[in-house]
Amino acid sequence: MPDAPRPFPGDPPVTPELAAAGGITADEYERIVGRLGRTPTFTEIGLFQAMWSEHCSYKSSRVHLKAFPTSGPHVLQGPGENAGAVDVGGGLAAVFKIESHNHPSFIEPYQGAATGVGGIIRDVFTMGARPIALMNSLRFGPPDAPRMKHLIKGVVAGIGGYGNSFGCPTVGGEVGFEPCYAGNILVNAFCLGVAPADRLFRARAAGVGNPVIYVGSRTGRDGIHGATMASAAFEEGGESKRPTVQVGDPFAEKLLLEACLELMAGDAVVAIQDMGAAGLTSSSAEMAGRGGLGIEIDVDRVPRREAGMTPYEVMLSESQERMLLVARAGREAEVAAVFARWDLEAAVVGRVTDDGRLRVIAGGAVVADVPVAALTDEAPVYRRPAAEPPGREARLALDLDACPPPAPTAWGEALERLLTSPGLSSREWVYRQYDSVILTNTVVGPGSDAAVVRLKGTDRMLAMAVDGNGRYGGLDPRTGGALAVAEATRNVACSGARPLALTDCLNFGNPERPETMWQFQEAIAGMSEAAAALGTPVVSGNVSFYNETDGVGIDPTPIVAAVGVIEGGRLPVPQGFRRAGDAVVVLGATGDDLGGSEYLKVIHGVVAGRPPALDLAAEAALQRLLVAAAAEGLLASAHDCAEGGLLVALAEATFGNRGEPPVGAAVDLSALPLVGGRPVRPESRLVAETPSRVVASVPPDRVAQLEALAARHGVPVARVGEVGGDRLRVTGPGVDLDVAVAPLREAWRTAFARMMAAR
Amino acid sequence: MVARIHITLKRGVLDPQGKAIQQGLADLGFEGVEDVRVGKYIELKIDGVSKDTAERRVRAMCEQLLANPVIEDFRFEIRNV
Amino acid sequence: MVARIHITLKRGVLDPQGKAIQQGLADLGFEGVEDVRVGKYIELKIDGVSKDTAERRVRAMCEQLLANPVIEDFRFEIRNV
Amino acid sequence: MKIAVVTFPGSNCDVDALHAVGTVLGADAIRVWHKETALPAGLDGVILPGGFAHGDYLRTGAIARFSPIMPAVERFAKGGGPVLGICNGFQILLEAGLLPGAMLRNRQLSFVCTDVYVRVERADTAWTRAARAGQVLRLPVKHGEGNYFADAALLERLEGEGQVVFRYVDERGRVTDEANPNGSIHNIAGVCNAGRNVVGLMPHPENACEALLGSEDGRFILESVASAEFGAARA
Ligand SMILES: Nc1ncnc2c1ncn2[C@@H]1O[C@H](COP(=O)(O)OP(=O)(O)O)[C@@H](O)[C@H]1O
Ligand SMILES: [Mg+2]
Repeated sequence: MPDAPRPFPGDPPVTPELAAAGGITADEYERIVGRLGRTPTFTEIGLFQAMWSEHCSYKSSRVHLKAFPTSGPHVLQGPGENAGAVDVGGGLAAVFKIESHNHPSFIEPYQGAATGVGGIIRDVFTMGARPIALMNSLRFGPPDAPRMKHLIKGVVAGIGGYGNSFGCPTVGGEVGFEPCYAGNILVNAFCLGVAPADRLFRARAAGVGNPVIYVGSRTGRDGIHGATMASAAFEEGGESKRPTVQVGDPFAEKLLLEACLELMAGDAVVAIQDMGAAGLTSSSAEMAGRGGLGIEIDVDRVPRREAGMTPYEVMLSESQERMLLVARAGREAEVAAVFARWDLEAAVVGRVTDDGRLRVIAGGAVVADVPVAALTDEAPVYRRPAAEPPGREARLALDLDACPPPAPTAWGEALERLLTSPGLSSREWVYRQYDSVILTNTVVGPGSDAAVVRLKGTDRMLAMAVDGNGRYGGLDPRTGGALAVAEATRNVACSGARPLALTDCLNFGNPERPETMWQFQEAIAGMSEAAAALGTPVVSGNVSFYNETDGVGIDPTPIVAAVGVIEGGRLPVPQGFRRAGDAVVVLGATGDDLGGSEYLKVIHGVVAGRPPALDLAAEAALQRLLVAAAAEGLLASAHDCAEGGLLVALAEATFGNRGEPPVGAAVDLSALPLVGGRPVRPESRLVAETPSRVVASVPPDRVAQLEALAARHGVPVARVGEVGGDRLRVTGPGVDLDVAVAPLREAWRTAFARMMAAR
Repeated sequence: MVARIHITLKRGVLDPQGKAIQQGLADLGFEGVEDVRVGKYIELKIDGVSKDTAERRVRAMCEQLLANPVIEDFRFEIRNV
Repeated sequence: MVARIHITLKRGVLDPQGKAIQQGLADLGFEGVEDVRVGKYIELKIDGVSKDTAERRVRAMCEQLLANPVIEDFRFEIRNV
Repeated sequence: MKIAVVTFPGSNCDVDALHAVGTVLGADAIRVWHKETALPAGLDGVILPGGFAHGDYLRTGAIARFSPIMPAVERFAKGGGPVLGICNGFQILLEAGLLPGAMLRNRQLSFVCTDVYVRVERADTAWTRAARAGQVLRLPVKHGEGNYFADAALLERLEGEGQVVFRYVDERGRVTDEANPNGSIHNIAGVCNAGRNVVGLMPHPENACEALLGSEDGRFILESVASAEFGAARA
């Protein structure tokens, strides 16, 4: 038993109350005292507060996350490292992850969102991958509130501000608005990088005596306790939690990236981890933990921005743009030289030890000395009580007869209302603020089902999409989770890419409420089933609990990003129609899936009903068909039917592709394939949100081939019309719509900007 | 009246801009420059009210719009011109 | 010593930020605010030199780096602290 | 043809310029670190690429103009060598006084990334030789400070001397306010020096050299110097 560490001069004595103020429960405190055999020092309790926080320990979610399928022949790295990785062929790995920065963004939208992007970028280049694409998923409350507009502007500017300056294109994302996010916005950021498949770096300390080196920006008092903030709900008077917001410096991150990748091209680095939540504490403890070793850190050697910081503050600071690495002994000078070239600091702050302890030294004395395992593997794991929320059945009930559909000729007006609603309007106002073309890889940027970036030097491209639907999740989290997986992968498949793997961000309310845990388990179950059925394992992810303000939680919002590959030098299939004369084809069957639909919300002001049922076998068949049809060059365009249903998908398909003019179409929906051949309400043909459907256009001489291929895959297919002209005409049961495309497109394109400008 | 408002980053908040300027000045050969901090300076005219009212209004403007209390401090003065 | 430097857009140069703030203030119900102009405020420490030398140096910093004479004016003051 | 691309700390379109000029156009593209004090010998052109040199802190280009490489770039320019500043590179050339005018924040105060149309006003500069005067090019812009400013006297001189090289226009080549993505005075998207060898523009030709990426119009600019056909015309 080593000597007990001495408190750092001036630090307060630790009591159960003090521990509780940092989120450690009475039970947990007892465990800590028991494990250490003594009262922890102030620095030590700080380590536990950070590492046992929900954010770092996943204590409420860990047991449930095990349900995800995480393996597959192409998986190089599943969950557990800084990011997941899959083999995409051509000798390359795609390394990717999504992460939330919800709480900081609500407090300071610009910096909160910016540092969210900075954090996820570091997670990816920590693995030795060069970031090549960013996406984001955003949820806001109703945008008519000035405060909400301020948040929207700040978040979008912050995401752009960081990614643009750092120099990684933001190629896609999604934005949603629901009342449940008014007090808890969601900001989820995704980053994808590429690395040689055989040169992934991991955060596993090795080699007793190896130096532990701190690189990057200096440490200040920023964000002390960000990890615990992300693990607590907001309350009235949450102001006191405010000074924890960090400021990002994308310029420093760019230098850090170049220096790290330059260093990682050699063999001086043994392990590396970014300093994210709980900074130096989590990076050192996790690296030591994964390697089954110990780490000793002398905080006096940590480069500081401010005078008088205590070891507690240094260990818990969440200053941005910093990394911790373990280098081979004797290579310290090489490391320092690389970082000096990029005007960055590198300081040896400690070494790897064989005793399995995290030891912190300050002023020459040991101020913390705890078993690494106590911080990591032995962190509490809770199987919290779960219970179905009361009153859910009432929300599922839906009286469609109270929602009469528009008259046949009024559908044009209904379509315009849908297309200009906050949920469906073009996101151009958002993505105009993001550099989507830097790095000269963006083949399909924002504005399509999936973004596509080429991989230079190979015959491959990567497609990616991020999706989620809080309304579905709120009504039925299991189906909502499955639908998120299905939509993200379907979007990828629409581009002709074979979906490979997923990353996910689970945004939920307070896990100490049984309803939240029920929703959480249900959503994971649904996602897992879908991921397994679609052959897309989950390789990384993030959980954000405590999205709750004044006792009101958000609807469960699982956000899923899917990544797929296009091989053989093929071009992606675009979303919009391209050539007059092409046949318009609908793949997949339509059902009476109006529950939770955008149509009910926008046209009738109703948010109710059961979300669409998902037939996983049908979905899998559709996605296989899309990939096969693209490979055979049968598809001129493909666009999935999502919010707003077939009608909105058709309209969007007429809006064209980047650099191409819009082109109209005439379709008749009388012969639409129906689920199980069962008759549907007339409006369902137009606006039901039955999943597993795609609007495609096909050269007329290839339609027969597509039909044959669809038959082989067991996917219903119907030729419903033809591309051409400058109008969209839709006829069929209960509909006689005829609108000019150009003005409709303009209304859709500018609706978001008008919404933001409205006072 | 004219209000002259200074908005500065709170002590302890990272100021990447200040850091870059300090480095730039050093590269230009300006020695011994330290602690460069960058803030905003806003001037505005406000008329038809008493100085007291102007003071109250400008404070409210700073609190509500001009400064971000999470990371910034403000100070201002009001002058007759 | 501390130098307090104000960098403002020249008259005649459009100030979109000022305009946006003016609009923002109007939206918040602050009436009668006019002529909002936004500039930069830089504080820096400079030590080990006489006040005269400091003055000369800070002027040079402004001319060479801190302000762009095509669009900006600067003024500064030096204080002992 | 031999083209140098200068990398400043925070440059992030340097790799794109190297890719376009080297891989796509087949020139000998050389990356030059800003701390160098000399350019490689036998250059046909120098590109100052886009990005956020020094984080764009203080003012875009303000700090980068003092980089050790800049005196060499200036000598090359004074000797008639073709120098192209793209976006942040344009801003650096303005700050360095190698091009006239200054850059303000976009009038909408937000970053803008979109495809724009620019009209080639003059085909008699080093970097527009491969284009026709009046030709309309589709190129992406992506910047937060691209609002070109010149006072009345300078503006008159620029227009009078034919130093406005690119102007934002609509698809059909008409100068309109809607076509102006940032509020630039006279819809100016790019200018040149009196010697017509130094050109700066906000749009990114290096992002528009491959049909796969949506436009090849950037070639009309880069090939002017990077291809043997046009680049050699200088000699
Ligand atoms: N926050 C955002 N950032 C970047 N692009 C976005 C964002 N939100 C939406 N987009 C883009 O706008 C388009 C439409 O988004 P969305 O309606 O969610 O598509 P889908 O229904 O196919 O998932 C997509 O191309 C998407 O990439
Ligand atoms: Mg889609």
